[in-house]
Amino acid sequence: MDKMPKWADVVLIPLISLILAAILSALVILGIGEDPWAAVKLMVSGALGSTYGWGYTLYYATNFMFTGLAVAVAFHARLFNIGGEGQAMLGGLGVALVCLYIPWPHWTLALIAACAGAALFGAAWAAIPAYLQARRGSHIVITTIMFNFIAAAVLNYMLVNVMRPQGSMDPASARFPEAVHLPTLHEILAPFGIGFSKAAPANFSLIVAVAACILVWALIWRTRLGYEIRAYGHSETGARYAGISPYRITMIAMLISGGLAGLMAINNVMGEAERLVLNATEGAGFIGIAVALMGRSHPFGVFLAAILFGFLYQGGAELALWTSIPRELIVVIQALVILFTGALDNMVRMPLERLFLRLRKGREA
Amino acid sequence: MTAPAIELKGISKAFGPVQANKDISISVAPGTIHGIIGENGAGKSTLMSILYGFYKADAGEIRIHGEKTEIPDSQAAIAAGIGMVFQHFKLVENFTVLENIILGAEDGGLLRPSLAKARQTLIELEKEYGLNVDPDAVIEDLGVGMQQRVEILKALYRQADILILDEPTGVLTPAEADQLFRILHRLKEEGKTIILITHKLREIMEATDTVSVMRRGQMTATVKTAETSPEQLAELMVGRKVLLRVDKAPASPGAPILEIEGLRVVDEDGVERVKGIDLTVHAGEIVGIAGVAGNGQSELLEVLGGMRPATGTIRLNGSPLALDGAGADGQARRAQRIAHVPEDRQREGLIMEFHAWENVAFGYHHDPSYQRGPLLMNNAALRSDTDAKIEKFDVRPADGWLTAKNFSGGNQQKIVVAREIERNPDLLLVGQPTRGVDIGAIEFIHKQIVALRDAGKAVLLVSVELEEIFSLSDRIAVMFDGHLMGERLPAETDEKELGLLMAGVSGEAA
Amino acid sequence: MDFLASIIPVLDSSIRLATPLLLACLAGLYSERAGIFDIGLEGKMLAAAFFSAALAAITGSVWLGLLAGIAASLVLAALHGLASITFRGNQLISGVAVNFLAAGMTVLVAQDWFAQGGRTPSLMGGGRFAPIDLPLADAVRDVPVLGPLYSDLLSGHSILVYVAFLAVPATWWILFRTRFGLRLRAVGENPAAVDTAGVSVVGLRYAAVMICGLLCGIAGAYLATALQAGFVKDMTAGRGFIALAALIFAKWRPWHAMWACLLFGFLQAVALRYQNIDLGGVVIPVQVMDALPYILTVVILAGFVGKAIPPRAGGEPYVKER
Amino acid sequence: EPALIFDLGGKFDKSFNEAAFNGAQRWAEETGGSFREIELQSEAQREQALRRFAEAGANPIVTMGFAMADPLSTVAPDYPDTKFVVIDVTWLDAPNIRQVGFAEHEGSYLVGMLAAMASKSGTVGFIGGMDVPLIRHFGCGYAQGAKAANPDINIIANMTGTTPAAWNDPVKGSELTKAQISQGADVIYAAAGGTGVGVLQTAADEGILSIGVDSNQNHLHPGKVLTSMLKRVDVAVYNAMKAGENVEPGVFVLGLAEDGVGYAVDENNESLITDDMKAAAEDARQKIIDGEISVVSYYENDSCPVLNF
Ligand SMILES: Nc1ncnc2c1ncn2[C@@H]1O[C@H](COP(=O)(O)OP(=O)(O)OP(=O)(O)O)[C@@H](O)[C@H]1O
Ligand SMILES: Nc1ncnc2c1ncn2[C@@H]1O[C@H](COP(=O)(O)OP(=O)(O)OP(=O)(O)O)[C@@H](O)[C@H]1O
Ligand SMILES: [Mg+2]
Ligand SMILES: [Mg+2]
Repeated sequence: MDKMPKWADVVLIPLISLILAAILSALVILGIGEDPWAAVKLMVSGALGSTYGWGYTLYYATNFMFTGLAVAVAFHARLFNIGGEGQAMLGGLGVALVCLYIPWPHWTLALIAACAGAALFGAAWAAIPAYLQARRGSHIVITTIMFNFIAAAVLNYMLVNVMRPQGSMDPASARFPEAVHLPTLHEILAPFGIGFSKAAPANFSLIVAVAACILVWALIWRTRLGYEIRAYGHSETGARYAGISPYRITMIAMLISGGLAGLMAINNVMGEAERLVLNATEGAGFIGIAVALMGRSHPFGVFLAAILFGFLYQGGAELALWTSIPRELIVVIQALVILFTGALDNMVRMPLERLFLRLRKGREA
Repeated sequence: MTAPAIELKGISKAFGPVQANKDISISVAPGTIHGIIGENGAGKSTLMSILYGFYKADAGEIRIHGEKTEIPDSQAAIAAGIGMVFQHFKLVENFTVLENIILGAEDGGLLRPSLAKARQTLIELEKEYGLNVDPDAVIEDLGVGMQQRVEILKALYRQADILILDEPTGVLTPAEADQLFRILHRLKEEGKTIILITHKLREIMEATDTVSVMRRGQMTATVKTAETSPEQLAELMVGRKVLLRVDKAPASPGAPILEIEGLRVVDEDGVERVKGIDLTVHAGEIVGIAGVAGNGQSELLEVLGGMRPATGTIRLNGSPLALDGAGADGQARRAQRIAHVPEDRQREGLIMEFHAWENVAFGYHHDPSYQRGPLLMNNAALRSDTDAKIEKFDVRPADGWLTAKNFSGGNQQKIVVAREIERNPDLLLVGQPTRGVDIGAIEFIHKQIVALRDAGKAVLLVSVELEEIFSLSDRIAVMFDGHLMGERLPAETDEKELGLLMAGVSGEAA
Repeated sequence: MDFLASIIPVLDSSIRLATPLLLACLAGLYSERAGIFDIGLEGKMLAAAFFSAALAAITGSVWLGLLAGIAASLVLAALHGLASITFRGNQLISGVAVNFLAAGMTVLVAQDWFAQGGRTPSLMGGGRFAPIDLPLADAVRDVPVLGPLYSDLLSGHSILVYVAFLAVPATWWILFRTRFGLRLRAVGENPAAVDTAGVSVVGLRYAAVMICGLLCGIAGAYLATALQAGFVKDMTAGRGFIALAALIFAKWRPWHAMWACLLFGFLQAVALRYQNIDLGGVVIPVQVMDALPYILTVVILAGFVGKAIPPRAGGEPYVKER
Repeated sequence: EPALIFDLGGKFDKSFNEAAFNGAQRWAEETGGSFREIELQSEAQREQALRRFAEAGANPIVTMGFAMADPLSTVAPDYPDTKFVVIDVTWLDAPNIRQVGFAEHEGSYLVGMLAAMASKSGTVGFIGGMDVPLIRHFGCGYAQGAKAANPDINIIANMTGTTPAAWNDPVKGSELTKAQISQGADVIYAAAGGTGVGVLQTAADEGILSIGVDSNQNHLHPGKVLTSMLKRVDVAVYNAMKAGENVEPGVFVLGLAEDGVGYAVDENNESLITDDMKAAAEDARQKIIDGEISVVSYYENDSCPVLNF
């Protein structure tokens, strides 16, 4: 018998955890001598009050959907991929190579190739930790963290020594040609007569991200591979019994995970910056962890959580712009969300379970 | 009259929705050996763990030598003179015997004097009870019998005068078990009180003074051993008359289905578990493998089921099976018409978080009838198949949407057995088919296995329950230390002979 | 002699850079030996770095700074304990949260207190740990080989460096020669054994986690008040992770931890000093040197240097009742 | 309302960005006006900050550092009515950008002379921030000045790194300082933004002299900082804000003649700079302005006549 109904587990617990995180965040804002209510208002108006704000919110959300899905897919195989950051960096490299060194007649073709490049590079970066976990039992958490650092060094080397245009001082690649420019929401919506801020970076990648959510959902709950991934995630000995190769699933799940993280690059590198810069990922790989935790590793949950974090991110940027509250406030909020939804889960769950048990006993009596 | 050594009154304990102990009262006289029997999951271990302060009771009180005693933790239990040897040993594997013995009972902050004192005490205990172990051996290098001695020494070192042993003989050979009982009698003569949990009625009859029976979390009876019989105890245990024999016609073996030659298995740690065995199973025959747990039977079954690599030769219907690499996994075995009811349904046979209908495909998820296109699963087909199996095997509750963990052990096992037997395999591998299953389900499952045999299929059965081996098998092989000690026909042998074989005493010498 | 003169400054720098790694590594050793994995070393160090620098800047006393740093680290350690011991949460996730919390809070508080863009004012005089000269350092300097080794390499570090290196034998002694150590190791291997022996698993694990907090606190204070003169944002720069790597490399043993940290310190010292290293025509780019500790860790984890087996109960919350 | 975007080193780097802040602050105090500001945390934020301020109607928008060149070149055309000001960029082509560069090699030449004259060991050091032509430009001027004062001088040069993180890495600055000291340097010039804080600190700790950059850093360690190479970013920012929306676009390079660069003498370092030294430096200053001494710019052919990096 379950201790409590499924809806409580899926909806109630994250919700309560989120509320706790919000309360603590408000206390933090109070603590630094600011007005939480005013801060919230500023964040809401900055992130949701205009198509410009929405454009940024959705742009960030797109990043987080990719990295959140990446973490979620690995979670289903009980693999904790902390390497989204590095995989996304390498994805950026893949996108830049595709966009810079191949002449594309049209952005649609370029996008397909860039997706392939991003996913390939991201997956490749996940492949070594995956292999080491599957074959040598090296803890994937540590190896993926290490690979984040190594990815930063690789990107650094590529930008400084290889891709930096002659005479440029920035460690950044050349600007991508006009032909690979992805339509922004402004350009997509204009034909329908919907006005959308021209300056906001949300772009066609958002559609790719939503498609990725749907595909991942189908993968996990509708395909045979998803069945195997979930089975392996729940029980490794069970998988061995059923003839599901742990090696194969670990590799495939991590390659998909890395590929998804890498795909983020079509948004931030191809869609927004249109060149490759250092630290283009801006920690989105780590935020993916919080997004996946909040979303309970379900693509729909990831979608909602990504939008929430997109809002936090854009709202936080606005706060930093118009008040003296540093942008790090959102790092704190993020930390609290991870803490409450991820690590202190049981603090909420234990009393709730007792409550539901008591309710049931009462009903039975 | 002296006060009872232990008196429990109205003990209740729930694990979430599971009521493990319900209002249990029991009283144990000092200087006696008190047995507790009951089916799996009856709540025996829970009750003893409460007495030892490992769990906290929801209600009830404990009296030790007549005095009401609070036992909030094991510290308090130890102080009250209670020692316990758990069903699953609580030893630190990479510590030495000595370190394990002093853990929690050190004198002072520095180790050196404690270790010296323990070494001295150990020598004395060894003299007194013949419990010899090397104090400097590392636990993981010791056999289970030795490890159990360490557990007993741990209790004695803490000067326990009440000793609880939870299923101590499950992992012992009959000879080791005999020695254990000799030690227990010595302890009893010294005036110590002993509580012995076991499944084996014979041990109860031989060793105990009084015996209590538990069923479904409740204490159903306490009787003097001298005034009862095994039949009566069995009835008390399950609540109705038990027929332990299975009705079955004599076997009519056909062609050999499974032929094993020179099979060797080396496990992950590099230890050789199966040391070259030869065995043949014919069509229409059930071969049972008896043996104390940990003598290589599990590994044998896992090799056949494609769960681990091996060397040697295995032929199925005359053609060799791959024993390593690509063609040697569970998928390949299923394709070769080998079905496998694994020993541990919860860790292997089922995914506890999956719906019943998802579990019905488990292992057979590549089956074409469960597919829709090259990638997708045909969930609708799967669900209707599940409903059919639930009906045929009388799985309760009859709801395919429940997750596996929401079924009781017996019904979980029925799902696994239904899945495997309904495949109508050429060879059925069965490990511990009735472990933790209630008697009604046992009869049902046994019947299904026999029916498969009667349909001309080969069955290889591994069980640690000698009774089960006797009642199902057409031929019995005994495994000891990775070797097959010999084969017997059930009609031509008895528990005593098998017990010797299980202890490694070969047939000729016996 | 010439070689000595050129290598001593590099080794000297290795010792300085190894010190925070060593303190954090020993911190992790206590925690992980007790079965609590801790990828939040980084965050605890960072918080300690900030609060030690902040208090030292405000009060002018580095010792008060040190205490504040330790206190901050202890608070985060207690949080990790609460999540992973009391509420049996996922230790990795809790560690990630601690890292984020520290990264955000330090800057937030720094900005609130000092309004200098997330850093503290530079520390002066008594606000910093000064180097101390070992006895006779000047007298023996002219003794060949040993003289410079003693006076230039061993002498002249801040007190916290000596604390870190003394913590190595102390840790060894505590773990392998005391009752507390025995129990601590046992609880990381098989908590049920400790529990049934009548010792509190929760108490032991909290003790280990708090010792971890203490050592991380010293490590952070060292960074901000001895190695540098003040806090800057993200100043731990991945040292917590390298310490973790060193811990695995050392297979959770104190003496090995010291050598591992010295190796990583040496690698950092070399990478700091030389931009591109020219090895007979082959130029090793600085990025390779920067990434070397991480690459090395992966190689070690891959088992090419022998398999590292963590404490058996590590990472698993101790759950008696399902 | 004007806006100011700091580069990654941060507002309080005691050097480049702080100079800009001081200029803006002075403008705010004098006029009673207020300005928007943001410290960038990452490359990816540059464009967002530019656009956000432009959208919000800030004018002019003052930005710091060469890394703003690329984002500016895409954002500026989108906001033709907004004026942008960029420091350390001189190569863009847009009608609404004021680009201000400095003749850093000239100022560095003078502090190079002072360093060589103050050095007793005959070895002086240079620690750059991110290894880019701009910083080599600093180092090259410094080396030429040092050689001019003492042809036998030995010059050691190191760069902190190859990425913007090099602007803010005091630990590495400190280690490089120690390394240079062990090689005999007794005056070290730090052209490294926030990293320089570590250089100056360690130099002071180890009892040698250091030279600050951009802002006047003499006060950081009174009596231990020989001088600072002033780059009047503060003046440039002040002037831009004062001109407001009417700030004149175009390319401007400020050198010794315009007082755009120089060296600092105040009560903190008076005792360190002897009259002889001062006289020599002033003499050279005049000669550079008059064109009698020509300081070679690293940019001319991407190399330095007297120093190999
Ligand atoms: N869907 C999920 N939701 C929440 N936590 C998860 C999920 N999947 C995995 N985790 C947690 O992530 C952690 C890391 O998983 P991982 O499989 O890498 O570790 P592990 O299997 O415990 O370690 P090892 O592989 O060394 O045995 C685990 O502790 C697991 O509990
Ligand atoms: N730690 C626990 N958490 C939750 N449920 C438990 C726990 N321990 C036991 N149970 C449940 O309590 C019931 C009684 O279990 P217990 O182990 O006491 O049985 P037992 O009589 O010792 O059985 P066995 O003969 O298999 O040892 C079972 O349903 C079991 O699943
Ligand atoms: Mg795993
Ligand atoms: Mg039991």
